[in-house]
Amino acid sequence: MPDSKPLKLRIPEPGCRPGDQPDFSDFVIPRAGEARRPDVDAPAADIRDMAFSIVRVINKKGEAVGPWADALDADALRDGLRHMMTLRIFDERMLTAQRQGKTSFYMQHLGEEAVSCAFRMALEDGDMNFPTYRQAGLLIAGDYPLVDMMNQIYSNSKDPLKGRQLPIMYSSKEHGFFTISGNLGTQYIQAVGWAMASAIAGDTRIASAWIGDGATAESDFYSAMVFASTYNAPVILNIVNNQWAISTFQGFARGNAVTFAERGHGFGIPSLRVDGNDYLAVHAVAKWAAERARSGHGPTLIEHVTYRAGGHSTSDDPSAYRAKDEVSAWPLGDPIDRLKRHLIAIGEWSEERHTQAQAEIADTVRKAQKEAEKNGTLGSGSHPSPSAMFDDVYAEMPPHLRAQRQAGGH
Amino acid sequence: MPDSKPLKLRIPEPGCRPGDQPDFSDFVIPRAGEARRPDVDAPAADIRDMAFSIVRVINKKGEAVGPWADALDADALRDGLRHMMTLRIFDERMLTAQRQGKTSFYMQHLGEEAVSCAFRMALEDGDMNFPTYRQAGLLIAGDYPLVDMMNQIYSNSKDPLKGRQLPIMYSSKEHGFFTISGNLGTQYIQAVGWAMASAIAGDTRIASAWIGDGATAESDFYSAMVFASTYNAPVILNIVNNQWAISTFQGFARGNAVTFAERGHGFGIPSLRVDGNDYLAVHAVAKWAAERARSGHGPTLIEHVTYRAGGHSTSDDPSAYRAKDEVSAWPLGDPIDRLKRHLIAIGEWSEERHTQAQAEIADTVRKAQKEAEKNGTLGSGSHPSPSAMFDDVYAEMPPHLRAQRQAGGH
Amino acid sequence: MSGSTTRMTMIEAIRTAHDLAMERDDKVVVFGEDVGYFGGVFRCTAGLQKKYGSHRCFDAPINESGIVGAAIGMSTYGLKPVVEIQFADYVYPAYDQIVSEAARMRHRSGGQFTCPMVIRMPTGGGIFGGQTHSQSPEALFTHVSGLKVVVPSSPYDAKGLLLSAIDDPDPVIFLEPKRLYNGPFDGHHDRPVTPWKNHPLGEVPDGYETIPLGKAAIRREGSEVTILAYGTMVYVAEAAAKETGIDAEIIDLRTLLPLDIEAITESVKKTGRCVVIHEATRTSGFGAELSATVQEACFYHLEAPVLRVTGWDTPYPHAQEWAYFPGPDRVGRALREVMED
Amino acid sequence: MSGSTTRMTMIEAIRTAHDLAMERDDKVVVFGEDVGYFGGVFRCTAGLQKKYGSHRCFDAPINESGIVGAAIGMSTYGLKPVVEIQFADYVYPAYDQIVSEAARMRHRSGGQFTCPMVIRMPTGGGIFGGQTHSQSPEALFTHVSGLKVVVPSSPYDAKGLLLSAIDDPDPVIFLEPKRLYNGPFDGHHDRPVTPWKNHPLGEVPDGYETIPLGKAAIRREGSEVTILAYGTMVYVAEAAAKETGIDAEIIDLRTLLPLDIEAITESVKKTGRCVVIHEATRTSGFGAELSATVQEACFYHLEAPVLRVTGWDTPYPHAQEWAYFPGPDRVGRALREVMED
Ligand SMILES: Cc1ncc(C[n+]2csc(CCOP(=O)(O)OP(=O)(O)O)c2C)c(N)n1
Ligand SMILES: Cc1ncc(C[n+]2csc(CCOP(=O)(O)OP(=O)(O)O)c2C)c(N)n1
Ligand SMILES: [Mg+2]
Ligand SMILES: [Mg+2]
Repeated sequence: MPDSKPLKLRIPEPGCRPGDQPDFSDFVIPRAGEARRPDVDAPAADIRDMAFSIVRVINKKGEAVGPWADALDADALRDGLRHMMTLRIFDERMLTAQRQGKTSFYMQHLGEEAVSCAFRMALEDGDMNFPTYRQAGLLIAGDYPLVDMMNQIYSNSKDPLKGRQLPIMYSSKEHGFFTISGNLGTQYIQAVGWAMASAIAGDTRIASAWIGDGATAESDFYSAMVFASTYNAPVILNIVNNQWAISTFQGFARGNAVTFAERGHGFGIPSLRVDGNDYLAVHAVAKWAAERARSGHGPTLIEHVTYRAGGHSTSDDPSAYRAKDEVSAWPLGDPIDRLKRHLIAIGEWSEERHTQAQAEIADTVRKAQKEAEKNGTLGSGSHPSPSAMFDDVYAEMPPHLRAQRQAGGH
Repeated sequence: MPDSKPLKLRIPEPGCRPGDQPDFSDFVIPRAGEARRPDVDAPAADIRDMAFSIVRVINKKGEAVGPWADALDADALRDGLRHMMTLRIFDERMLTAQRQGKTSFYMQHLGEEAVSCAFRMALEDGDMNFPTYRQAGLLIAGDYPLVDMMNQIYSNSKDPLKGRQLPIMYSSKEHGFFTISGNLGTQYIQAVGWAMASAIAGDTRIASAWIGDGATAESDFYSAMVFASTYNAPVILNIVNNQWAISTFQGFARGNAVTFAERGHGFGIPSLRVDGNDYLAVHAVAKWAAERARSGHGPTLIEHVTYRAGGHSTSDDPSAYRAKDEVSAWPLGDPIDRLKRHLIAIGEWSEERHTQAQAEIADTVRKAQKEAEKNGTLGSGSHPSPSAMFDDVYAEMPPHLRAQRQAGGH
Repeated sequence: MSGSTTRMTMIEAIRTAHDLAMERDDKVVVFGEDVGYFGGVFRCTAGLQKKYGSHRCFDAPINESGIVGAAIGMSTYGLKPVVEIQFADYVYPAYDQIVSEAARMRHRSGGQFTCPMVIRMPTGGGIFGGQTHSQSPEALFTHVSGLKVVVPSSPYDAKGLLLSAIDDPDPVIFLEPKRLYNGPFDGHHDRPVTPWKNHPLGEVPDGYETIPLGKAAIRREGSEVTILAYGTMVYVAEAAAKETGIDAEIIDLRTLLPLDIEAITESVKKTGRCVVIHEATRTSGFGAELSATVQEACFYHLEAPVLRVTGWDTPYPHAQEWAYFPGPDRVGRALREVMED
Repeated sequence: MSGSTTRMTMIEAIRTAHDLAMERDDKVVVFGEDVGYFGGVFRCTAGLQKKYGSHRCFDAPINESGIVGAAIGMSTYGLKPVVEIQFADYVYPAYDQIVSEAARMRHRSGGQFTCPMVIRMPTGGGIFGGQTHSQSPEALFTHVSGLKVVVPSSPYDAKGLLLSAIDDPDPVIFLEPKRLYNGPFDGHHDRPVTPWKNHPLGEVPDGYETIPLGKAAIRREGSEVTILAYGTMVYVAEAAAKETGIDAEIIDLRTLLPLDIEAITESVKKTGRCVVIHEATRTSGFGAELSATVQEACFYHLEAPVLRVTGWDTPYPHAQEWAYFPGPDRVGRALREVMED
């Protein structure tokens, strides 16, 4: 091909980097209330457009508008606000605890609180979530004790995971929260398998899978899509698109596609996007997807559009790779502010009540922390015994492990 | 959820099984000439419909019709016919050789000859194919010596792969034919990597990846789509949908999607389907995709719709899992018949010439076989030496391998 | 063996074990590539879909990590999946799910989530399958705590061990030496194979009789040297002992993880010599673990170094299959060598 | 060491090796998760994108098999990819591409297609990383013929070995003990770590100076016992020798595959005793291969069994990290034990 020009590799570039002015002007945001609400039995092909739109309910004035604005009464909304506020305060305290050497590591949810908190309220007890490390709202909204979360974070003597797991890698079967893996993506196909099992058993329980924008590139994401599509598994496939995967912007995982929800096309899986900073929208879409799954209509893919306002983890400093003002430029706002404004707009909340709630929650979290620290922290106090390391490798300890435990003097 | 009905697992079922009447009535086949021909720079979103249609050129009367009917003159068409006939006769003789114990294993192309033979003619020398085990037409149409193919199949003393590989797992760098892997799917992402390398190097050569309908379910297929999409790699992504993956019909890999080409949606990769039994259609679509890749428009996904008319391999007997008459009911006909009819229709061929060509080709293949058998077969005659097993594990043989070779007496 | 027995091949034994387990416990589900309607390319699951319905036995997309990942999810739900990987050579895509997930689930969740599941796969060479239908990847699993690894060598063992594996509360890798499916193979590829119906270990109890995991079997008592073997190599060991006339004690390990160290130690302390054999490549093969363990436990009883006879550190070749395969000659040479010392 | 040198950390040494290789050969390309703009979560590739452009050093989607698979394709094209797996714990999804493809490419294609590439990954524990930031998977690679496996233990070695790895015509697994990135660590976690700038092996030649693959280094000469170690454990061995006062010869293997059997044999024949140490789980760890090899080669020189001191057969725990880590105490105990015999 003498007349061909040399080929070139395309390397995706984010809108801005440190030093640049943040610019979200090519991020198309439909108005709240604009997205239609299809029937739960709508085939994937009929709702194709919804993978390119965003379901939004709370508008700029704080009103809940459109066909997805229905489900929750004022008590439920206040619960939701309390859950999100609890998660945010919990995060703050644990970040401090990590800095104080009380634990080795922490990951926060700043800006993403609505996603897991609202979602949890759309599920039934008995349903199973297969989360990543950034959905602790599923536990908090599900009334899992804060003390137990902290016990895990501190790897202390009351850690339900016996000191084995990295902080925040919670597990609670009882609360429908699958044991978090440090390996990205693995849980996604497991969720589909769990949902298949529920269908095989003739059960009514459904599964929810969780993954970040970056981790959608992992193969297990694909396995999950293939199996969910083929066996029509009763599972909700959630993608939390918080724009970043550590230092890598979402364009590397998304590639030439316009949205992550689009990935569902080509599997015949109904796929939609939701404003992840809009508690009402997340809840409504989750409810819809759960009803689909439970009534035999199979999987739904949901892209939660949100923004990771904090660092990736306590090991990360985002100022090295993203513009300082990107957080404030993010156009979907803050989930707590938005729900608060909505509650005030409908006359069910006030600045005073908010300040008071803030203080109460801070107190609750502080008390939980005190309680947890009685059981020790990673830095000091009591710990699970080394011998706990040898338990649960198998149901029954085989002779060679017993010998090793003895050799170790444990 | 007391009012929920028990969930059920959906297990896909093929249209027919042994004992059933084959029925392809819900297989929608557009008329030849019907599919439009987009510009090579058309964005994926603009040609979405083409993933649900089928590009077809040769109609029932043997005429070449529509916007994709242009490229080839009569000589090229006769070459194409000869390539396909050669492949079919080659297959027949090698199947017999396997039955005679001259080799351990064989895989044929019956009914799928057009796909690889036509495709090869749309590439340039220097382009690289990453094939599966069912694209020997790429070698035959690329004038790779039949004797070398047979030497490999026989694992004889002139086997270019030194007896190491399973029969038909050819490799020819010179002929743009990547070493076949026994592990399904692995080559797909490698093809994308090769294409990326060509782009990094500022080269003009492109890659073609090949995969079967069943193997699209493998994770490497997804990795390839993600990387091709993200880096806009100059690669043609071919899916050969021959309806079966050993005993498993294509519904298990495809799931709830309507076509395999659909998989390209959601990656922003232009995707289309082509009548894989129509030499002209395959050639035209391949040319179009190659031009796209070479002019910087990135990857194209092509689903070749065809039918595996034979058994999966010499280890397989399809009568155990598919209806006997499915082959004859297959509505897209036989690729050799169809091209022959077209050549006759345009006055460039005749039954007599066909019979004569048949005899000539059979003779050529027979002669090649005689030649190859001089070098031995797996069953008898000379073989690569056992010491060849120790070569090429590394560029330079490390001491431990040298010691092992000596211990083995080789 | 109590009660009635039937002569059968290893394939039939495996099928029967599935059948009994599925009948006994409707939590047992079976799936994999070509496993459902067709009954598997080696026919190990033939008839199960018909008998138990397509929700208990079904085909899967060709995606090994998906198969294992889905099975993990099912097992944490409470089912007992038994999945087939069509050839052991194709298990690598599932390696992450096995190692990072199935093997660690119980531990990392403090016992809340567990993976009672079996991953079956045909292993080993000797069928001219070339490098991708011949591998023996057992050492890649024995390095992974949390897994059990089982290799049966006969219809009798295959049935009893598979029943135990399905019943086990932890994930079990079940490696089936495909060269043994139809008869014991001693490495003399130029001689006809005895079918199982003429071999005592082809006699299989009809009922639900298990063989415990973690227990080796002594296939031949002997006084001069201990041979540690499993799968196909058990018969190669027998042939080598016979041909050399060396009075070898042959231990069929049956379970590689957890290993029956007691049986091994007892034998080596008695014989004072040990030869370890397997088909997999040598470096970091399971033979390394056996050799290391034996010399740690029996150092003062050893009269000769523990020798390994294994596949070479090369891919499994096609034409040179019999030069690769560690047959009775190579094993015999090692036996003579340790006897000289 | 000819010419000028600079004091640097292991991270800087790795970065410098990349830089020199990229400068020398424009076929060298570098990519992986967070490797491009940011320069890697451990900063090993910082500055390379800026210097060589985003087509030579770039970020990748989070898909390890994709990263390795694409690198394989690139290497068969003729480039020399150097890819980073963010933690060795995340290499398993790429295992199939490494084992079935990169390792076998040259052999199966009769030498037509080759995979000159390097797969780098931080390995080992000691940073409270829990089970998924602490693993040492080397034995899973040493079992695979066609691969080379390298573990540097200092800035000096890291630079020289990485240059050799990039220049090697075959695929190299390059395991970087992350606990050593900023200073040698001897397992005394309660004591401050010496930074590399105060350690002689932190002195690194500025030029393109390679260290050959396949050659071990003697870190301490001794007469009583040979310790075989690599990576972090080299410093643990030094501490244990010092604390027990036993005159150990410490061999830093540097390359595990191909192994420098000559250096090992020579030393063990001299000392008559051998202790093998590593951080990975014990069963089927690389220590098994070392132990088996030593007793095969030096049986008649051994006065005590070859002992292994390793991580336990459990996942790498978080809170119990120091009970898991085979520190100087455990190594010391083994040294005393072999000396008693
Ligand atoms: C298999 C695997 N590869 C790489 C990593 C390292 N890693 C941890 S988090 C992360 C980024 C994930 O980004 P995303 O999926 O977008 O989730 P987010 O952190 O934004 O919630 C990476 C690369 C890992 N944990 N597992
Ligand atoms: C990783 C892997 N898994 C399973 C197999 C076994 N296997 C070989 S061919 C085949 C069916 C492939 O079907 P398809 O992709 O449709 O290709 P076709 O044979 O129809 O051309 C299977 C399951 C394999 N070779 N590699
Ligand atoms: Mg993210
Ligand atoms: Mg097919």
